[in-house]
Amino acid sequence: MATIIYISLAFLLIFCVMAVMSHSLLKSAIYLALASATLGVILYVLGAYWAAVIEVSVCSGLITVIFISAISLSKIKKEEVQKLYSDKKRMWFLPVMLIVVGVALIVLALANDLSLTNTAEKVTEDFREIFWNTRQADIIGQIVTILIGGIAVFVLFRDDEDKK
Amino acid sequence: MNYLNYAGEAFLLIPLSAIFLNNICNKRFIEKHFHILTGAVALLQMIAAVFAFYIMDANQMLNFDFSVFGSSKITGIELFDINPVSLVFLFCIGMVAFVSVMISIRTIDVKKGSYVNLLMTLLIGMNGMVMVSDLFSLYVFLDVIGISSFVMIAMFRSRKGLEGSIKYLIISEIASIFILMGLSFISMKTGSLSFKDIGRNLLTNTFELQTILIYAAIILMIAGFSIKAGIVPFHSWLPDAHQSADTSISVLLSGIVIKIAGIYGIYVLTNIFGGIKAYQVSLAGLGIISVVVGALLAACQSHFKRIVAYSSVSQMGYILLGLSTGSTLGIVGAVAHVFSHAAFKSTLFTNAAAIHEQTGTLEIDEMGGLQSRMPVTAFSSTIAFLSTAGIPPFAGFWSKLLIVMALWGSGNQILAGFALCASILTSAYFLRLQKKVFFGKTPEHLSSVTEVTGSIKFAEILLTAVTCIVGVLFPLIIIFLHSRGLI
Amino acid sequence: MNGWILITGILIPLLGALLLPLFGKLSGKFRNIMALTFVTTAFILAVCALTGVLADKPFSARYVLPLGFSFGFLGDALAVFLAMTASFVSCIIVIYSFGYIHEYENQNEYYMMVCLFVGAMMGLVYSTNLIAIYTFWEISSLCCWRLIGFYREEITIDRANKTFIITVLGALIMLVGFMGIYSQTGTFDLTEMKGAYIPSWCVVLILFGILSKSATIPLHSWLPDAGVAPSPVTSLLHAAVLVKIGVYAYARFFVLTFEINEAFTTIVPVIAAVSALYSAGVAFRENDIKRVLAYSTISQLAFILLGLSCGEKIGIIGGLMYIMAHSVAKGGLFLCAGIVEHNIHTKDIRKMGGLAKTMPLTATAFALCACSIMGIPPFFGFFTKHMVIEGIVSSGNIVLGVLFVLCAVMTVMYLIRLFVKVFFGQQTFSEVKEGTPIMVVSVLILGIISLLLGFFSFLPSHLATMIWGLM
Amino acid sequence: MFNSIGEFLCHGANLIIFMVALPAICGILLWLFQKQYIVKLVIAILSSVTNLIFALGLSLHNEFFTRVPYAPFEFEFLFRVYDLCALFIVIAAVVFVLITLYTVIYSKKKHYGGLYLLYLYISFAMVNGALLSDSLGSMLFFWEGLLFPLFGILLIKNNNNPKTAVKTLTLVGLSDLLLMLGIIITSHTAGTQNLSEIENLAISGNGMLGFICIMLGALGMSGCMPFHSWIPNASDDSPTVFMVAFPGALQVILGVYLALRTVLDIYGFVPGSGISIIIMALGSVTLVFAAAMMLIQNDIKRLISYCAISQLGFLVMGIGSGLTDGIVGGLHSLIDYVFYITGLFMISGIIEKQFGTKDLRQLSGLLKRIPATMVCFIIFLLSVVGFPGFNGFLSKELIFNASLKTNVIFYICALLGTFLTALSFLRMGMSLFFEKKNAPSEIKKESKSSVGMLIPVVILSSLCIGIYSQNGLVEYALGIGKIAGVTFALIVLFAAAVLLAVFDYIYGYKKSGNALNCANHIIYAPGIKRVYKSAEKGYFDPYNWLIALVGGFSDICVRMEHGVSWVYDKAVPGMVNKVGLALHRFDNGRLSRYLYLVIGGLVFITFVFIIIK
Repeated sequence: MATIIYISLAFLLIFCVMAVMSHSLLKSAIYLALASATLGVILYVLGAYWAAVIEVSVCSGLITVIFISAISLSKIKKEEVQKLYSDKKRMWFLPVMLIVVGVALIVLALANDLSLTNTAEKVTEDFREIFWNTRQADIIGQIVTILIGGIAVFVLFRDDEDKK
Repeated sequence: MNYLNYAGEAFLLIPLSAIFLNNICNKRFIEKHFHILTGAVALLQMIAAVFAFYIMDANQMLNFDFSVFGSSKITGIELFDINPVSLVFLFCIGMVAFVSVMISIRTIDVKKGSYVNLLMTLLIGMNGMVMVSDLFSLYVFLDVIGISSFVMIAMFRSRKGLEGSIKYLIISEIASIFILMGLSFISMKTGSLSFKDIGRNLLTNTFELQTILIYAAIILMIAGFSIKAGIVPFHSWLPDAHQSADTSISVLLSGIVIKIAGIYGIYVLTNIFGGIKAYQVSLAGLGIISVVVGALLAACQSHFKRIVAYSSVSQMGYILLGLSTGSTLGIVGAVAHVFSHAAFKSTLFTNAAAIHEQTGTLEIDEMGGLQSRMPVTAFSSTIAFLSTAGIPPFAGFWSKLLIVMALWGSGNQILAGFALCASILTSAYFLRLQKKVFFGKTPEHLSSVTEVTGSIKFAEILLTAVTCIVGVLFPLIIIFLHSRGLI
Repeated sequence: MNGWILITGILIPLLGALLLPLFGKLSGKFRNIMALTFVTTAFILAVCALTGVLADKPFSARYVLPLGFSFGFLGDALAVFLAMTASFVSCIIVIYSFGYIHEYENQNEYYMMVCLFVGAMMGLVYSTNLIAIYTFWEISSLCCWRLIGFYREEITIDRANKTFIITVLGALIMLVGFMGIYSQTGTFDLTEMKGAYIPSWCVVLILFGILSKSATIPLHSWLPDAGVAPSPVTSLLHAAVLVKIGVYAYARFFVLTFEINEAFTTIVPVIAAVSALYSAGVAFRENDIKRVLAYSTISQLAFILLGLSCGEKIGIIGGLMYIMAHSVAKGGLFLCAGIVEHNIHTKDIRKMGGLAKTMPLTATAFALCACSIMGIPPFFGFFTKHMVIEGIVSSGNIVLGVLFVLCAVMTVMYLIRLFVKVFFGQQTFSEVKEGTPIMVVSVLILGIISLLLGFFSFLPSHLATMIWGLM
Repeated sequence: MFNSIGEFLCHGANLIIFMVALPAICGILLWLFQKQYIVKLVIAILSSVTNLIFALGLSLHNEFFTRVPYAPFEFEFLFRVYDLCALFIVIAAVVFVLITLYTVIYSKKKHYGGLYLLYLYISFAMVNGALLSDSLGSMLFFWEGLLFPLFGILLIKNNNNPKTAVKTLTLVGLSDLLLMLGIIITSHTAGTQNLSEIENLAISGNGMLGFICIMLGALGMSGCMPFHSWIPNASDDSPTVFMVAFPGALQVILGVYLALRTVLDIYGFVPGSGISIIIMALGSVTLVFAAAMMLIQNDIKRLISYCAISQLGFLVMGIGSGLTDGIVGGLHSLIDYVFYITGLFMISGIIEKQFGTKDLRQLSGLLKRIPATMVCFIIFLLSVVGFPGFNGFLSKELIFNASLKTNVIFYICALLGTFLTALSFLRMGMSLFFEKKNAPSEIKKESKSSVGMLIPVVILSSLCIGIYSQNGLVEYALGIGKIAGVTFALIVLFAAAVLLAVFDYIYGYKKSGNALNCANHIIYAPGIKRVYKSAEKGYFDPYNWLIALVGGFSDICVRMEHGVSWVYDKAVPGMVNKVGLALHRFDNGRLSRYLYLVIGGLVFITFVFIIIK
C-alpha cells in the first residue's frame, strides 16, 4: 500500500513539474491531467473513493477536456508559442527545489512514522444516505462543478461552430 | 424559522433554477431577455439577504443552521449556516451580480446564454462558500468559484483572455492545492473539518510533528486564500485576469470574487485561528505590503482596468489588516470595507465599461478631457475614487477608519498610522487616472464622444448613490452595531 | 438649545451646493442668485449665532454616538468669529464671481464647489467632534481640488492634484494624531477633552496636518502653485476658507482644548519665523502676480500662527484678529489681481505697468488692502501685526520678535514692489478698461472694510477677548 | 481764551477730535473743494490757524490725561499734554500754518493740489496724534500712519517713475517697523505702555535692543543716516511742497520729539556711555557726510536736502551726547532747523516756479531779480551756518560745547561740518546771487512772482533772526534752569572754521574762476575723489545695501524654493513612479515569476511563524 503511495507521489511530483516546465500549453495540460489522475490513485488508495472518483472525473477528465479544447481552438500556432518561449530560459530552479522539498517531506514522514488514520472505513449500507446527510454541501458543489464543465465545453465548442 | 430556511435555500436554489430556466427556454427569447432573468436573480438574492438579516435581527439570532432539499438532519452536523456576516457577503454578491448584469446588457453581444449559466454557477459557488460550515465544503465551493471564473474569463476566446485565464487557473489551482494540503493536515489531527471541531485547542505547546503540521496547515491556508484574494506577493495573476476579461466579468472578479474566495476564507481562518499571534502578524504584514505595493503598482499602469485591479490588491490589504486584529471591531471594519469596496470597485468597473463602450479603448494615455463629455461617468468615478482613498464622508472612509481604530486598539499603533497614511498613494494613482482620463486635452478621435446611456448609466448613478448614502448614514450603522453589542 | 441655527448654517450651503447644478440647468442667473443666497444665509446664521455668544449662551447641539463618535455643534466665540469672517468674505467672492466666471465653462461645478466649500468651512468651525472636523477638512480639500483644476488644462490639473495630495496627506497624518488622542481619552468629542494633556507626538502629527493646510514651510509648495486657478478661487483659498482652516484648528485644539508641552510655544514660533522669512524672500523675487501674493499669504499665515502659538494672551488675540484682517485684505488683493489678470491676460508683473491710470479704482482697492497687509495704520492689519509681535516679545522670545519685524519689513518691500510694478511705471497696456462694476465694487468693499475695521478694531477685539475667555 | 480752550480740549475725546480728526476732516474738505481756489485757501488758513490756537491753548493748560475708549485689546489711545509735547505741538502748528499757506498757493493750478492737501492734512493729524500720545501703542499708530500719505504724495507726480516713492516707503517703513519693535520691547521691559509711567529703563540686555530700535526709528523718521538717502531722491522728483512739509518739518519734529523723550525720560541714558558715543558717531557721520555731499550738488533742492540731513546730524550729536548743553542745543537746533530748512525749501520752490529750473549752473544773478526772496535766503543761510545774531548760533555753540565735553573727535567733526556747510553755502550763494554766467534772457521767462508764497518765507526768516533764543522757552519745556552761556574760546574756533571756509572759497574761486567749481580742489583731491565717485554711484546709499541684502536673501530663498518644488514636483512623484515601474517590471507576465512570488510569499509567512511562536 505504502509503496503505491510513494510511487504515485513521485509520479505526481514529476507530472506537476513537467506541467509547469513544459513549453507547450497542450503538453502542460496533458501533464496536469496526468497529475490529477495520479492524485486520484493516491486518494483511492487512501480510501477516499468519492474524492478519487471525482478527482479523476472532474479534474483529469473535464478540466483537461476544457484545456485541450481551449488550447487547440485558440489561434496561437505552435511556432508562435515556441518563438515566444525560445529565448526564455527554462527555470531549472523550480523542479530541483520541488524535488528537494518532496524528498524532505517523504524523509520527514518516514522518520516520524507518520501514521495514517485507518483509511479503509467500512462502507455501510446507507452509505449514500449518510453521505448525503453529512456532506450534502460537497455534493452540491461537485454537481455544480460538473455542470460548469459541461457549460464550459459547450461554450468553447459552440463558439467553434459559430465560426464555421 | 421556516422563513430563514427558505431564504437560505433560496441562495442556492434560485440560481440553480435560473440555469434550468435559461436552458429550457427558447434560445432567442433568452438572448433577448437574459438580463431580466439574471437581474431578477441578483435582486432576489439581495432581497433574501436583507430579509434574512431582518428576521435574524428581530429574533436576536447569531446564526442559523439549515440544509437544503429538506433532507433529514443528523444532530451536531451543520450543513449550511447563515449568520449576519455571511448575509452581508451575500448581499454584496447580489449587488455586484446586479451591476454585472447591468454592464453586460451593453457589453455582451454573443453567448448571452452561457453568460447567464456561468454567472449562476458563480453565484452558487459564492453563496455556497459563505454559507457552508465545513472547511472541505468551503474548498469545494472555492473550486466552483475558481472554475466558473476561469471559464468566464476565457469565454470570449480572445487571446488575452485565454492567457489571463490560464494564468489565473494555474495560480489559483496552486492556491487550491495549498488549501487542500492545509485541510488534510488539519484533518489528520481532528478527523473532522467542521468549523466547530477545529479550534485553537489543536495547538499544543509541545514540539511535535503534528503541531508543526497544523502550523504548516495554517501557513498553507493563509497563502492559498491570499492567492485567491490577490494579496501581495500572491497578486500577480490578478491584474492579468481582470484586465483580459470582459468588463461585466471583471466587475464580478474584482468586485466580489476575490473577496469571497480569498477574504471570506481568511475570515473563516480568523474565526478559528485568530488568537494566534503569528497568524495576526503574518496577516498584518501581508496586509500592509499589499496596501503599499498594490498602490505603487497601480500608480504606473496605463490601462484603466489594470489600475483598478491593482487598486483592489491595495484595498484587500486593508481588509486583511482589519482581519489581522482578530477583534470584533476589526472584523466589523473588514466586513464594512468588503461592502464599501464592492460598491466603489463596481462603480469604477462600470466606469470602465462606460468608457470602453464610448471610446473603444481603455488605455488612459489615449484619453483625455472626457469630463465635459461624460459628466455622469466622471462624477461617479470621482466619488468612487474618493471613497477608495478614504476621503470622508463616503463609505470607504468609515470602513477604513474602523479598521484603523481596531488596529490601533490592538496595539499596532505604528502600523495603523502607516496604513492610514498609505492611503495617500491611493489618492495619488486615482488622481493620475482622473487627470489622464477626464481632464486635460481631448484627443481628436474622441471629440465626438458622448455620455453613455441606459443600464450602465443607471448602474453608475445607483452605485454612486449607495456609496454616498452609506457614507453619510454610516453613523446610523454604528448605532445599530452598538445597540447589538457588536462594537 | 438653538443648535438648529448652527446645523442649518452648515446644511444650507452643503445641501444647497448639491442643488446648484440642477438650478444651473434651469437658468444661470437663478443659480448664481441661489449660490449667493446660500452663502449669505451662512453668514446671516453666523451673525445669529453671534447673539448667542454675546449673551454668553452659545448655541449648541449634541448627539452622542457610541465609540466616542458624536454629532456635536457648538457656536462659541471662536467658531462664530471664524464663521462670520469666512462667510462674509465668501459672499463678496461669490458676488465677484458673477463678473469673473460668467464666460467660462463648468460654472455649475464652480458654484457648487464654492458653496460646498463654504458649507465645509461652517461645518468645520461649528463641529466639536474630531471626526466631523476631519470630514469637513477633507471636503474642503476636495472642493479646492476641483476649484484649482477649474480650467481643466494639463498644468492646472497637475497643480490641483498636488494640492490635493499634500493637504490630504497632512490630514491623514493629522488623523493618526487624532487616533492617538482617541486612545488617550477614549472619545473624539472635543468638549469632553477640555484640558486633557496630550502627548507631544500627537501634537506633532496634528501640527503636520495644520501646517500642510495652512501652507507653512516646508508643506507650503502647493499654495503658490494653486495660483493657476481663477482669481476668485485663489481668493477663496487664500483669504476666506482654506488656509484659515489650519490656523483655526490650531486655535481650537492647542489654544482652547488641549494642554500641550511647553516646548511648543517655542517650536511653533520658530517654524513660523522660518516660514515667514523664507516665503517673504521668495515673494520678493517672484514675477507672477499671484505667486507673489501666495507667498505673501504663506508669510502672513506664519504671523497668525506665531500669534496663536506664543502662549500669551495678547498674541493669541492678535493672531485671531489677524485671521480676520488677512481674510479681508488678502481676499481683496487676489480679487484685484483677478481684475488685472482678467483684463490684460497675463500674470507676469514685468509686462504690466501704469495700470493705475486705466483702472484707478482697482488700484485704490489694491492699495487699501496692501496697506492692511503691510500693517500700516490706520488699517486693521497694523493692530494685529503689532499685537502678534508684542505677543512673541512678551513671551520672551525677542530674537523671534526681531525676525518677524524683519519679515514685516520684507512684507512692505515686496508688496510695494508688486503694487508699483503693476499699477505704476511705464504704461504698457494702453487700451485696458476698468473691470466690470460688480468686480470693482466687490474689491472696493473689501478695501474699505480693511480701513474701517482699523477704526472699529475694538469690535473684533472684543470678540477675540471673549475667545480667550473660553480657555 | 487759550486757557479755556485748553480746558475744553482736556475733556473726554475732545482732544483727539479736534487735534486729530479735525485736520483729517479739513483735509477731506480740501480735497472735495480742490477746484475752488478761494474756498480752499479759506479752509486751509482757517483750519491751520484754529489748530494753532488749539495748540497754544494746550500749551498753556496744565498737564492732563485723556483716554479714548475705542481701542482694541491692550491698545490704549491714551493722551497726555505736558510741557515738552506742548512745545512741539506749538512748533508744529506754527510751521503748519505757513506750510499750508505756501502749499495752497503753490499748488494753485496743479492737478494734484487737492489730493496733496488731503495727504498733508492727514499727515498733520497723525503728527498731532503722535505728539500727544501718552501710550506707546497709540504713538506708534499715529507715527506709522504717516507712511500711507507719504507714499501717496510721492506717487502723485511720479506715476511713471515710482522709484523714489518705493525707496521712501521702504526706508521709512523699515525705520517705523524698527520703532514698532523698539516700542514693543520697551513696553515689555517696562511692563506698561504708558509713557508717563515709564522712567529710566536700564539700557542693557533687552533694554539695549529696545533703546537702539526706538532711536533708529525716531532718527530714521527724521532722515538721519542710515535712513537718509530717500530725501535727495525725493528732492529730485517730488513737489517742492512735499519737501517743505515732510523732511523739512513734520518728520523732523516727530523724530526729534521721540528721540528726546527716549533720551530724557524713557531710558536712563548716561552721557558718555557707549551707546551715547554710538549715537553721536552716527550724528557726526551724518553731519560730515551730508555736508560733504553738499559740495558737489548742482541742484538747489538737492543741496538743501543734503543740508537738512547734515543739520540733522548736528541735532543728533546734541541729543546723543545726553548732556544738558547738548539736549538744550538739540532742541534749539530743532526749532531753528524747522524754520530755516522749511524756509530754504520754500525758496527753492519759488525759484523753481519762477525760473523753471533749479539747476545752479543755469541760475545766476538772482539778487536783483527777486531781491526780497534772496534776502530771506541769505538770512536762512547765515542761520544755518550759525552766525551770531541768527538763530543757529546759540544751538550750534551749545552742541559744540557738548561734543567737546564728550570727545574731541566729535568736536572736530562738528567743526569740519561747519566748514563744509559754510563752504558749500558760499558756493551756492555766490553763484546764485553775484555771479553772472548766463544772460538773464537765457533763463526761462519768469512767471508772475506770487506774493502769497513769499509771506510764509518772510515770516520764517524773521523768526530766524534771534528773537526767541534767549527767552528760555526751551529750558522751560525741558524743565531745567537757564544754561550757562557760551565759551568764548569755542566761538573763536568756530569763527576760525567759518573763516577758513571763506579763504578756501576764495582760493578755489581763484583757481577755477567759477563759484560753482570753487570746491573742485577738495573734490578732486586724490583719495577724496574716489569717495565722491562711489558716493555718486550710490555705494554709500543704505537703501542699496538693504536692497542688495534682501535681494541676496531672496535669491537664496528662491533657490531653496526651487529645491522644495523639485522635491514635490519631481522627486517624490518620480520616486513613486520608479518604484512602481520597478515592481511592474518584476511582474513581467511570466508564470515562473509568479510562481517565484508565490513561493516567496509562502516563505515570508513561514518566516513570520518561525520568528513569532
